[in-house]
Amino acid sequence: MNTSPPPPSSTCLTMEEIHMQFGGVTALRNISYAIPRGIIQGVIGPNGAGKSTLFNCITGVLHPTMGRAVYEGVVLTGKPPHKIARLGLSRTFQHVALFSSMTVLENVMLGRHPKSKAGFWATGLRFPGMPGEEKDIRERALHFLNFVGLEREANHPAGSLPLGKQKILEVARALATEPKLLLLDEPAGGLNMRETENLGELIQEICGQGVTVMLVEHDMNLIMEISQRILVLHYGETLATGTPREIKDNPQVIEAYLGEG
Amino acid sequence: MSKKDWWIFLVTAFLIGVFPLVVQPFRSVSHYVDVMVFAGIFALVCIGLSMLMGYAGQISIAQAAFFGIGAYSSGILTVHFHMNPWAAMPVGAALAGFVAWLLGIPALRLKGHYLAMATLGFGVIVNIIMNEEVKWTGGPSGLVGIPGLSIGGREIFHELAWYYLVWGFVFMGLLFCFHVLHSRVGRALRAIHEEEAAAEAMGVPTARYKVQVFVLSAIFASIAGSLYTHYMAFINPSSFNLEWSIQFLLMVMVGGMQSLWGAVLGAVLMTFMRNEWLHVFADQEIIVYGALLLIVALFVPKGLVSLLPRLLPSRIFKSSGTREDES
Amino acid sequence: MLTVKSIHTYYGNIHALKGVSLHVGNGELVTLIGANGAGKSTLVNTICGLIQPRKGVIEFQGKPIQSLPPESIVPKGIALVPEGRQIFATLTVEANLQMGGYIHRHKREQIQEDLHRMLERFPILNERRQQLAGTLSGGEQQMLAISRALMSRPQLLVLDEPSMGLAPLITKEIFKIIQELREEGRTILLIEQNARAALNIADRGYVLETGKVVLQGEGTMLLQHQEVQRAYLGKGAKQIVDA
Amino acid sequence: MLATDLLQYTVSGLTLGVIFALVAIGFNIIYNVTEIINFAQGEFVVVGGLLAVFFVGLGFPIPMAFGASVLVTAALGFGMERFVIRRARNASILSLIIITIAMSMIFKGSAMSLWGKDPYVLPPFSEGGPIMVAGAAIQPQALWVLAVSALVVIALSIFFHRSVYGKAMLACADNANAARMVGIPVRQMVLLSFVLSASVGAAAGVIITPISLMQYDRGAMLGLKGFAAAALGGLGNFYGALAAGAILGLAESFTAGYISSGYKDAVSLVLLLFALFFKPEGLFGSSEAAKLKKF
Repeated sequence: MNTSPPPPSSTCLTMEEIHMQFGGVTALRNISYAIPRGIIQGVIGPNGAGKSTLFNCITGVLHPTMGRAVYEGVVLTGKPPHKIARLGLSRTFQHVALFSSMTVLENVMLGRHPKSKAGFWATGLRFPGMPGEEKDIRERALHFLNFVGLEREANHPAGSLPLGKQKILEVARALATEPKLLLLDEPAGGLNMRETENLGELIQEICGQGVTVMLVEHDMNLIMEISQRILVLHYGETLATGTPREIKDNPQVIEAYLGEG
Repeated sequence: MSKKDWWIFLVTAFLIGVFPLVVQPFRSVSHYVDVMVFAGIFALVCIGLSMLMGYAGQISIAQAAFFGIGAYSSGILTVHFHMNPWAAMPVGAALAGFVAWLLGIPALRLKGHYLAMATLGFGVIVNIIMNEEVKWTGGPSGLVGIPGLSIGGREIFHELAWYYLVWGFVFMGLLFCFHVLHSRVGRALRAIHEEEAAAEAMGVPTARYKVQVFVLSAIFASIAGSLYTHYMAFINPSSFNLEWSIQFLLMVMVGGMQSLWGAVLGAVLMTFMRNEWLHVFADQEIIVYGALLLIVALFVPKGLVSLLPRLLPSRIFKSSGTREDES
Repeated sequence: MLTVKSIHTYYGNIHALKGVSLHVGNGELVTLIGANGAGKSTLVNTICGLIQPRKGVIEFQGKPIQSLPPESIVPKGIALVPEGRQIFATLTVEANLQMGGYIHRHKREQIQEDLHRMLERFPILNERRQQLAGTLSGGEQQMLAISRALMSRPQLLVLDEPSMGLAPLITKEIFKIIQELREEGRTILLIEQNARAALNIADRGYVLETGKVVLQGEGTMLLQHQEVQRAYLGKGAKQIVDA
Repeated sequence: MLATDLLQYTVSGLTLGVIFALVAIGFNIIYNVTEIINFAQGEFVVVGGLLAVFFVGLGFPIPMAFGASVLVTAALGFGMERFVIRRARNASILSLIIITIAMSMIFKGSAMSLWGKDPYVLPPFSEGGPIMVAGAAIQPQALWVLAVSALVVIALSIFFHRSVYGKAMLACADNANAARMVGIPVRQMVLLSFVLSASVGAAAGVIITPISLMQYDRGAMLGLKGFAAAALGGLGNFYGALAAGAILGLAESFTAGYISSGYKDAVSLVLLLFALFFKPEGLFGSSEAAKLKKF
């Protein structure tokens, strides 16, 4: 379980001059950055800095106007999101995007999709092996529910959970795909202090299991406490990069957040 | 399938099984068996449409066309090529599935109104072809001389036999769909309906699933069409026009989109209405249909099945095939 | 002019505003600052009628407005420059401005006059007046959003995060415009994340944190206040000030 | 002979085309404000035509019958929005589709119970036999169709691009929340869009009835072809609708003349499918504007 600091060459994800334009508005301006394997990478920046746009460019929801994202040597840009997910990237959404009428367990079971095979004919005609696979999906899903501590809510409709638990459920669903890179988009948004602390522990635990985490967050306490490196975006550009300590002392960052003096 | 679903399945199968024994002794309702043969055929179409619309959330106003492709495939292959009806049926189903696949790849990239219009347009085109290719289809006056179905060398004449045959198909179709729904495929379909972006992000190839469930619905409609052809022994294009596509939509809506049982209930109810109860309205029939559709869409968007738990003492219908929440 | 008395607003089950009170006097520039998720935008939406508060009173010039829809609040004299600009992307710049003056549609001359004033004030908009508004850059869109709001000749101008997503130079320009508007004697409520810039030009300010006003006072006074930094940068913020 | 046929088909194609264009414009008006496709649009055309027949039967002169028919149909559009669509404000797109289909069935059924299943004809707007041009016979009514359509298109175009209310309707379509924030009453604009759209549909119905008769069940096909023109021209684009309508009308008329009259109805639909599949922003839809719209 113990992780040794990754050697500098072992990058998990590389962004190469990603540029995104919407009409006359430039949302991202030539973002280049490499995320080392096995760390918690924080991404911060004021509202509208382009954090979610960057996420969407990496996960295939948006196609950057220029530039590309490369994951473990594979170019992501141009691939549809479901193929990117199968490569081992999983994500949560800024605005909760659960399947709200499905149960908590079913939501996590859906996360097992890339790890199972049965199609229409196999499931409809109950091919041999199909029930076994279904059982396996259920067991693995329960395992991830246990991991995040939602096992008691397994049979509730996901939409009936309070927001804090919905956010955790999204993490569990993303984990169920067994990602090597997990992208979390403001997971602490709407959580109270205790929930946020628990979430921080959970994220560290996930990282401890060898998953690289890319974390967009507004909660400064959380991000400063758990991330090893931070990327600061501002008006679509890279403003600063470094360790939490360096970022805290960076006058430009202070200025971006509090405004110019 | 969950325990509840099994119970409903068995109870329904039992009710369907004894239905003829109950109505046949009474002259005034003995022809209900015949009505129920049609209801079963339409139920088969509706089960497929429910998979597409209720679960995967994709609209189609072209089901009558696939119903017709099955019907005319069976008709043409048996009349012009003297093929065995049982062999013609899967050929029709394959053809309908193939056409749905060809249409579905571009069409299912569209959403909402655009998809509705594209399927509507396709349905009308198919109907025009049925009317125009007189050499094969007999044109507007129809195709005659279609043989019946036979089992073990004996043709099925008795409508009771037809009744059990058709409803046998319905229950097989239901079983197939229930298995699909309670699996990773079913979850993926429901996920596409609720949050397509999230489903895609979890590795569900949403485009492929949408096309596949469209093909499935076309195959169901086509098999129903084949059964219809052999039962009627005569077909003409007016049974497969736009009005019928809307009828299927209506059946699924009235019964309840998010439930396979709703599809069956809607098909049975609407078939009886059409054949038995709405005749009093004569020419105003279509207004009644329109009003019914409007009332259901406005006030009972989850269909009659959603009202059943309130009527029945047990909560048996709750969460069986019915989904709790719908947007 | 505007008085908000202990309003409570809910988003579904989320208690977003927990008894917020504030007031804006005639001719004042009041700013409302706070980190993301503090409830700033909820407050704006509540004042402008997009959401109804569950409890509390909002008075504008002595009359309650908390139960009115937005289209009835605009004619009373409140104009909003919404968060994320929300210009009519598929309409031309000129049409956007004309729509800003919708409530004065029967006074053609006034609209023409105002339109010319806006185009004079922002020459870049004049250059692009026949272009579709969606093709403008972020800063230009912000200028358009501000001038569209001014077209209704409001007594109170509400600006929701006008600096959002804009480069520092452009942010500076926007703030210069806000300052000019204030010097013209307009009453302004400015909602900002960019606390320093906002407090620098404001008469008074309120600091919002998790749905409550935690601090209020004169702009320059708040600027010195350590709590303001805490509200933004979390509990580690002291180090920053020390550093 | 060849040239004469060509001219003849061209004229009848264009006449047909502008009717499609008017139906398409009806779709566009409602779509522009609400992003709803009104499946009952074809029924407005049928009702408009049949109402004109009714008023002429009462002894109204043609212009008055025209006006009365448009007014009554506009009232139907008003009622449809006010009492049905407005109730479904929070409905899903699927429900909205079903609801407008249901409305089309109700209109169609009502037309059938009021007028029966027979086709009706209106006298042409002006007296006199066909005008002979290079051997081709042109009905004077065809000229009326072209003239009235041109008038409607010009009037609507001025309304949407010059008048405050027209622009306000476009603003609602662009961003309803922002429209409310500048004081535009969005609900009234939606209501206005249904009224306008019904009126345009009715006008199309009245001018076409003297040429091609009117019957209770023609709504679906007229609606589909009108939608084909709207989609081909780029949804929301009036001039695009006009051009696309003309293309479809010509295609249909030439197919009927040179290939097979049975397949003439299929031509527009095939073109519709091609437009939807390969160029959903339409032939004439500005791709720049389409990018700015949220699809």
